[in-house]
Amino acid sequence: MPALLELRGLRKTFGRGRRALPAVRGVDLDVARGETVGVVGESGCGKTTLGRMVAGLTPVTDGVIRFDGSDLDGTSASRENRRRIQMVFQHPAQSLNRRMTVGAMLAEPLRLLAGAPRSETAGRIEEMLALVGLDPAFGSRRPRQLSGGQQQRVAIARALMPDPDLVVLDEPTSSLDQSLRGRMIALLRRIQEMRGVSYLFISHDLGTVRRIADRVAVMYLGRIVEIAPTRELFDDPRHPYTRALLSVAPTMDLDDVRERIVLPGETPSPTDLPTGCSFQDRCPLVFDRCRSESPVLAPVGSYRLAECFAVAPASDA
Amino acid sequence: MWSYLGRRLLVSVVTVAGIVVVVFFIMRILPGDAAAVRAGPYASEEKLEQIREQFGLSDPVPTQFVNYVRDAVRGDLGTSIRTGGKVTEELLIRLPASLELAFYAVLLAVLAGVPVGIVAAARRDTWIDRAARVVAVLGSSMAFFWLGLMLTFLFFFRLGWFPGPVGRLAITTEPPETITGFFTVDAALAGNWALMWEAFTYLALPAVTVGFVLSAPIIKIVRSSMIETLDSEYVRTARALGVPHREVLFRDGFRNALIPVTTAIGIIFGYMLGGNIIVELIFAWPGVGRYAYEALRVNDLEALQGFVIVVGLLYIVLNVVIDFVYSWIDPRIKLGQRVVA
Amino acid sequence: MSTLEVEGLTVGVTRSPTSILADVSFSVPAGKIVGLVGESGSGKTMAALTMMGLLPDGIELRSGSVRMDGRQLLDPARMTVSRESADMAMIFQHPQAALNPTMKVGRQIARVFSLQQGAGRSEAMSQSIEMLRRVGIPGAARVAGAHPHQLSGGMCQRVMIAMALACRPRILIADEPTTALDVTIQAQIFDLIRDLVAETGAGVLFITHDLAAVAEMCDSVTVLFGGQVMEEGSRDDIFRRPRHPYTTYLLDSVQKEVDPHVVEAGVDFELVGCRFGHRCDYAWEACGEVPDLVAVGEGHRSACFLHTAEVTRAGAS
Amino acid sequence: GGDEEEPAATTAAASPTTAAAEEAPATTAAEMEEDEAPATTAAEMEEEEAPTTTAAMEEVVEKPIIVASLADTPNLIELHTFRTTSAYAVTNAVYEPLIKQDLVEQANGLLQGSFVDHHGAGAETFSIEATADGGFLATFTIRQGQTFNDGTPVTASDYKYVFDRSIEGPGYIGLLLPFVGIASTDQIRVIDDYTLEIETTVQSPLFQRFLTFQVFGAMNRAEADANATEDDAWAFAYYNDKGGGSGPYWVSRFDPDNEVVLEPNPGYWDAASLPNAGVIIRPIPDANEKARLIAAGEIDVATGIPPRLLAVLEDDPNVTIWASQTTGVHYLAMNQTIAPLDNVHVRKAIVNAVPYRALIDNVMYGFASPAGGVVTSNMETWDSSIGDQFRQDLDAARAHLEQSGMEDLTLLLGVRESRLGDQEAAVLIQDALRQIGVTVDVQILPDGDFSGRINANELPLFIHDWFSWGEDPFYQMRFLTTCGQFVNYARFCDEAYDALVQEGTFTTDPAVRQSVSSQAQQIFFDQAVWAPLWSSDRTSVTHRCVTGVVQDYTRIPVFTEMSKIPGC
Amino acid sequence: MAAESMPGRSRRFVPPRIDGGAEALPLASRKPLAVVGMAILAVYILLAAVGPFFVADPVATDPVNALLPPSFDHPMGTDNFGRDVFARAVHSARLDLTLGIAIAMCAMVIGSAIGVVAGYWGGAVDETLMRFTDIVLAFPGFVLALILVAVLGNSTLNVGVAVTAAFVPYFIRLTRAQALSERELEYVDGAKLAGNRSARVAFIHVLPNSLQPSLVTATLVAGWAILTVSGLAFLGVGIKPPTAEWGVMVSEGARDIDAGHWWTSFFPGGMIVLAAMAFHFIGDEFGGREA
Ligand SMILES: Nc1ncnc2c1ncn2[C@@H]1O[C@H](COP(=O)(O)OP(=O)(O)OP(=O)(O)O)[C@@H](O)[C@H]1O
Ligand SMILES: Nc1ncnc2c1ncn2[C@@H]1O[C@H](COP(=O)(O)OP(=O)(O)OP(=O)(O)O)[C@@H](O)[C@H]1O
Ligand SMILES: [Mg+2]
Ligand SMILES: [Mg+2]
Repeated sequence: MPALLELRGLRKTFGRGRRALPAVRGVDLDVARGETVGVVGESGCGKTTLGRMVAGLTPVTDGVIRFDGSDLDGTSASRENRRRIQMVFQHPAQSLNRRMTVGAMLAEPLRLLAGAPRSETAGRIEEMLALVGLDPAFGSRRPRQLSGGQQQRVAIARALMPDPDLVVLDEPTSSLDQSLRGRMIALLRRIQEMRGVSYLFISHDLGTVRRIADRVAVMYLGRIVEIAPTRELFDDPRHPYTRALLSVAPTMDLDDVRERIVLPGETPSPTDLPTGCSFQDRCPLVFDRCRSESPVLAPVGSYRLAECFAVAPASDA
Repeated sequence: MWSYLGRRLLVSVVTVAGIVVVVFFIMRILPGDAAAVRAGPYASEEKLEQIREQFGLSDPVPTQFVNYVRDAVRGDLGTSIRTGGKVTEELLIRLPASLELAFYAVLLAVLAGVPVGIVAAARRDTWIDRAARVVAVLGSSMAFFWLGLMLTFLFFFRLGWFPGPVGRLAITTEPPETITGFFTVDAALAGNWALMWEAFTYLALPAVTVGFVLSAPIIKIVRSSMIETLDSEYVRTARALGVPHREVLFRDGFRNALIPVTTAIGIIFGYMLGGNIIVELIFAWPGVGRYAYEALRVNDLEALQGFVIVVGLLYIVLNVVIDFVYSWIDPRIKLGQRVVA
Repeated sequence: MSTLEVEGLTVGVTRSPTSILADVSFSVPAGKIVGLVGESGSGKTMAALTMMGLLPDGIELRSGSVRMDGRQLLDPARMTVSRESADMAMIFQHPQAALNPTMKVGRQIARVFSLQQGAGRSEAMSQSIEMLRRVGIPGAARVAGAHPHQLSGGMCQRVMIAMALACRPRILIADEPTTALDVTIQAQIFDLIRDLVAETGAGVLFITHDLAAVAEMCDSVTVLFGGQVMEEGSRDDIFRRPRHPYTTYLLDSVQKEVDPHVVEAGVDFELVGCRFGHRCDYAWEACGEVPDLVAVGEGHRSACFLHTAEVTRAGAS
Repeated sequence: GGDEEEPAATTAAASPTTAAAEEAPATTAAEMEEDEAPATTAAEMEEEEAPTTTAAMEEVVEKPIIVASLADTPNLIELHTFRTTSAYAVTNAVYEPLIKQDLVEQANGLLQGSFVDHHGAGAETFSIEATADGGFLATFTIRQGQTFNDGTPVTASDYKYVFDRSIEGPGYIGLLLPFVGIASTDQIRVIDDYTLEIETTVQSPLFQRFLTFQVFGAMNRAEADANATEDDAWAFAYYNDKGGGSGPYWVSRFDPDNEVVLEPNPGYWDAASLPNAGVIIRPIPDANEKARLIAAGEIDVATGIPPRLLAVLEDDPNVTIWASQTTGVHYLAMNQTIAPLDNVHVRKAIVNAVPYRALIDNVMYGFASPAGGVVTSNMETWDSSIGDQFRQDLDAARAHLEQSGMEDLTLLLGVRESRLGDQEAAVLIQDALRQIGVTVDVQILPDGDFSGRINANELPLFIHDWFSWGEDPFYQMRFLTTCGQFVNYARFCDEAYDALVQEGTFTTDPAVRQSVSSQAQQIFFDQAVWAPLWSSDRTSVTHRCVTGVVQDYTRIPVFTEMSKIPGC
Repeated sequence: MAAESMPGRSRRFVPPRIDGGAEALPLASRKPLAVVGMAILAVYILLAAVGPFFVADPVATDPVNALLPPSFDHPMGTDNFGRDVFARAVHSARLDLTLGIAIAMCAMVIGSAIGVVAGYWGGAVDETLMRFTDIVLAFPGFVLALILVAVLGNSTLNVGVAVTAAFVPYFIRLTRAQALSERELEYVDGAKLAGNRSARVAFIHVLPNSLQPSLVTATLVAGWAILTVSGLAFLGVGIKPPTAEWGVMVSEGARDIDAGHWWTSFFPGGMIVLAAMAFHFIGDEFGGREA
């Protein structure tokens, strides 16, 4: 059975000519039904762009998005599939229309996408509010009257309203206080259990991804450099970038005696990338080949891939 | 940067072209027969026809337009029906008067508005700030014509401190030889200090009238952008590092507040370039504003058209200049990405 | 011995009964990194600004004392901290925003040298380039001639640190110095701060909401909630032996599974009594009073009636 | 046309040639004949004194320079296309016509142009004879020795040139000539260098007056030809800002917004008797400023000062106001083809409601006399027993209104934008009508729009004015109030009345004229054709030391007699 | 639950944000100038609404009592026809306020609708619209209004139309700028995902959120509109004497001033300025933006 979402060679370049900025540079990724795929990477590596392309908010430069077996292009069939892909954004306050009541916002997708009759909306809104842990009375409030966590719950409720199969979660917790993140993640997991939706969970926070994702993809400069089941990735990172990332991520474990790999320098600008591996300048394992050839994702064990000549030499295969 | 400049000029050309088109066609809608104006009341139909012929008024409008544009490109904005003179020349003769008034008015507004705005921002929410804001509101709510009238009443009729509203110099005074067209400057260049002083006394009331009104937006913008910069994190940093108050206020605060202030001054000056019709009328100031008004009263299309085009041009030139000033003030702005206030 | 001691700091909004900080005390010894941790809005930044004498308009210092080596810095007549001889410097959360956009970074640092030592223009400039080198900026001379917008966030933070060091502070206040940066860059900055502490022997007040960062960086920790100190102690005390319900809650919400359907209360806090009261699972009548900080171990103090009134509580429940 | 000078309205009409051109773009030929007529004083003035030349005959060692400020700006001084009153004054000082009016000194020292007697100017002598064809043959002997300001001698062909130019050039002056029977350039003949003949096809009483117009003053033909271009055969463009004729002055500096300087022309035939050393014309838009400068002696003579200010100036010992009554009329017209003004009682109500006295006192500040009918109070045959009945009587007005059966009337009253006085009058009329229960909606219209709408019968009520060239009662009645006349804007038509006018026009018997006129005036009154508002004075203002003020049939200052009392 | 027994429950307190905390304070101490403005405006509106029933007829002349200085009977004196200046000023309030407010509203509605189209759709639509507003803004609004009245003809309605047209570009600019930043906010994407078509996103979601600056600026514009209308009237363009209108009155009164009769122009002009100030106090306090 094909995956629910299949991305093949997905690319996005903003602008053109000398100012062309390749934000996503050829991403292949599958998300199965009911699965949560985490995408991590540092700021500007293209996570959001990837998510927005999947949700249909950013036009694709090149590559294919296949959803439930059919290509998502401009056709009416694909438009129907779009309904089944929803998205939750990073800033809860910004992602809600500040002049609309919660109820009105939740009613929109019902009427516009699902074509639900007016009589049904009230009930379904109440149901949904309950699902995300909000009192029905919240229906008449406006975003300003809600706390950050409550706003994010409303945003989640709205995304779930048209009964989607896939929800793109773009850093849904990073603007929330740490004490609230745990709750939000628990809520998302609960919903997944009940509704069977798949998540594409985008975050730059490894700790959060670890708690929700089944598989994790690590992005660097617009490409996935490693993808693996969560536990394996965290226990045994292969790609040198993943390794460095994991080694320097702070933990509360005081007994942790990891060897810290502090990467030198900074991420190069996507507008002028070196030839060869884009990680070459910061990589502790760099060797000649990395400067001339670009690696591609290659298997580095069962169910996992990495994009590095040093750890997955069999890339020509 | 050059490509930006090129693009900018292109846009300007488009805008000017747009102005020409819009103005030309608006003018064609103006009620009244230009030929009749020219011919006077005794003209027969034949004579009218003759005049229409002579001035090309009987051509189809598109032909008239093409001819007009052709001449305009050569700097010939046509002939004033009212005076029989060349519009370009007449405007150029009057422009220095308007510019001199605009210059001193804006200068006054800046000299008064900037310090007041800075003090208001630095002493936010104190009575000084309140007073500054009331002054600003008063300024932006001021009717030019009333202020001019009242100033004249008080300082000319009642107190006699300043000369009456008769233009740039006393009727009996010979103007200085034209070098810049600014009487104050030309008089100074000629070493005629008495004349320069006289020119200033005649400028005083109109310049104060306009300057007062213009100081309002400057106070407001200086105040608000100063508040914004003073609240900024880099000002906090400067304070945290013990930079003295004055330097924080001016080097960190004002320098960064200058961008919106420049925009404001630019816009204001741009508006003044067109000559303030009301003030020029009240003070009998022989500038382009009054020229336009008189042209409008008698349907002098070419003169009016010329006026609008010249004002538009000046405005656009000014905008390009402001762009350069921006990039000088703010290194973040590579020409082209203006941070709009 | 203690370098900086803050006691009983109370800060509020002018002409309003609200206090943003209520009786906050902590100390920063030389050569140590002290963490100040708490949720968003708990008053961490306010505490720092108070010590720097930089409270914004509309916020007033009501009482307290700030002492450096036993010397009172707080002018009781004007209720401001005079920073003149305080030897404190501060770095901020958004490094790019904290630098003057119209001034070259070299000049900005040089200005501090001129101020501190009355150094001449060119001398200050060469000192500033030297300082840039010291904070690990490659091509320091070139960077000195750059404007802040031409530098990355990590670079700007280094420049900020260089500026702070130019003051030769005995106390460095770092207000969330890395929240705007990527993990790999954060690791670099953390290393830099640690090195500087070792080198200069300055004390650091490290403000953050990230418990993991605290665990990694700090020698001791003060936990703030709603402007009140909840608990303070060494790193081990806080992470291994938390005594205050809030600290426990915080640690749990990051590490443990939580019930998603508990509607979080946002950052609201009580105006009277223990500010954590209404979110506290153990709250009872006594919490209407403000609990004192009591010693619960060697150098470990916590402000909760649970410690002082075990018996009463038992009776009440 | 109007006969009032109002600086705020930029122009007042002046003479047949200047007219209210700026504000009245679309006046038609039919109107122009009468509209805007020059006028000399009525007969009563004549007996006073014999014509003399000037008051300042004796040589004054140093001649003063006269500073003048007129009602507007002389920004175009080409002889056949200029259109402001001050341009009239400039051209009048620059171009010398063949003949001029004799000047009659009045008791107050004012020199009034004579309507009847003329003397040679550019022509040393002239004779006018009737021809067999019913026209005139006029022969002019051009003065020898007079030159243009550049030294070129003036010859007959320079005079012919200006007539030819009027007739064939693109200016509007040529249109006047048919009224005196000149239509073709062949009628102007150069006999020799110093003899010019003009033959007309009709015997118009206006013929001599026409010849006094400066627009028929000699133009320097050689200069004009040299500056003619293919497009512009008559050198119109060249003369836009230049003025050099054979008249007493030439324009030595032309900067219309600042000053126009007239310097004496040394080649002028009468240069020696010119009592001043030149004239500077300065535009001063603000009437108050003008008045102040006159009082201070900074300016010597000014026109275009509104009555309100004249009233203030009367008390100023430094200022002399020269005012003389005229036969012109300002009137409130009621278009009788528009309901409810077709109802004579409504008209009578209005005529009775108008505050005649208040208008003269509060709008004209006494610088006007009661008009008293279409035949005005200063005009021959005016019947005071009828004319005096134009008096405000609100009770009578209400009674008429009641009789008319109309209620809640709302009427539109149109006034011209250029006429401040009319606008002020409208305010008083508005209030007066309010008091009898008629609402008046005053609309100030651009002059062109105004003429358009009265021509199209769209304005029920409007204020207009008239100044007859003929200053003749029947002439006046005929044009303004007989059936079918184009300028009969009130559209009054009464056969009996027309018959009376017809009779009066062709009789020379004063008694018959008087009785016929009275009868017509009675009909005019009974039918309430207009409310005749006032006859305004002709005014100019000088500093007290100025002498030699001339008021001819225009209201434009003539500078040739003007001087200042030495040491004053 | 323990929480139930918590004391001070009712004194729950929202974190004190700068403005949020201050909301507790009455408007008068938070925005004193706005309150002053509202008070003045209230007086004006009262004057305009019921004033005309209490004062003399504005056209009633009384030449005998012309040019009387302010007194108890004539609080603002009389003009040269003996008309009561106060009565005329009160009647004028109705005309000027109505025009000012109507112009501001119309300009705002039209300008914001166009502005949101430009800002939200961007691209060629935006470019065209912006070029057009650039052209319009390249000449001073007053001159534009003057020319438009000349083109349209003199009538009160045309003055309204012309002045509205002169102010529309401000609102286009403002709304466009706001819409440009609004469209980057996540709620716009949220709305798209909720099934809104572009037009609906633009007008139902983006427009209301982009209106804030325009709403505030509209109060400033109301003040400016009054200034513009009366300025035109002063020049004798548009509204003309003897209509009781402030600008007309100043223009009429200007003729008296040299003789020392200052009140005929002083008071109506003062009314104009005060009216504009009332609007500007309000707009200013709520953060209205200049051009
Ligand atoms: N609309 C756009 N136009 C031009 N460039 C864009 C646009 N959106 C994103 N980019 C650029 O594309 C790159 C990837 O951006 P993206 O927002 O996808 O990163 P991200 O991984 O989500 O980062 P973050 O963690 O900061 O959210 C960045 O360099 C960004 O500047
Ligand atoms: N200028 C101000 N006026 C009034 N209240 C303010 C002001 N600045 C901050 N506050 C309030 O003071 C409290 C403490 O703010 P502070 O910035 O110290 O929090 P913080 O702990 O640094 O939070 P964060 O983690 O978000 O930076 C907050 O409730 C905030 O709303
Ligand atoms: Mg992102
Ligand atoms: Mg903070």
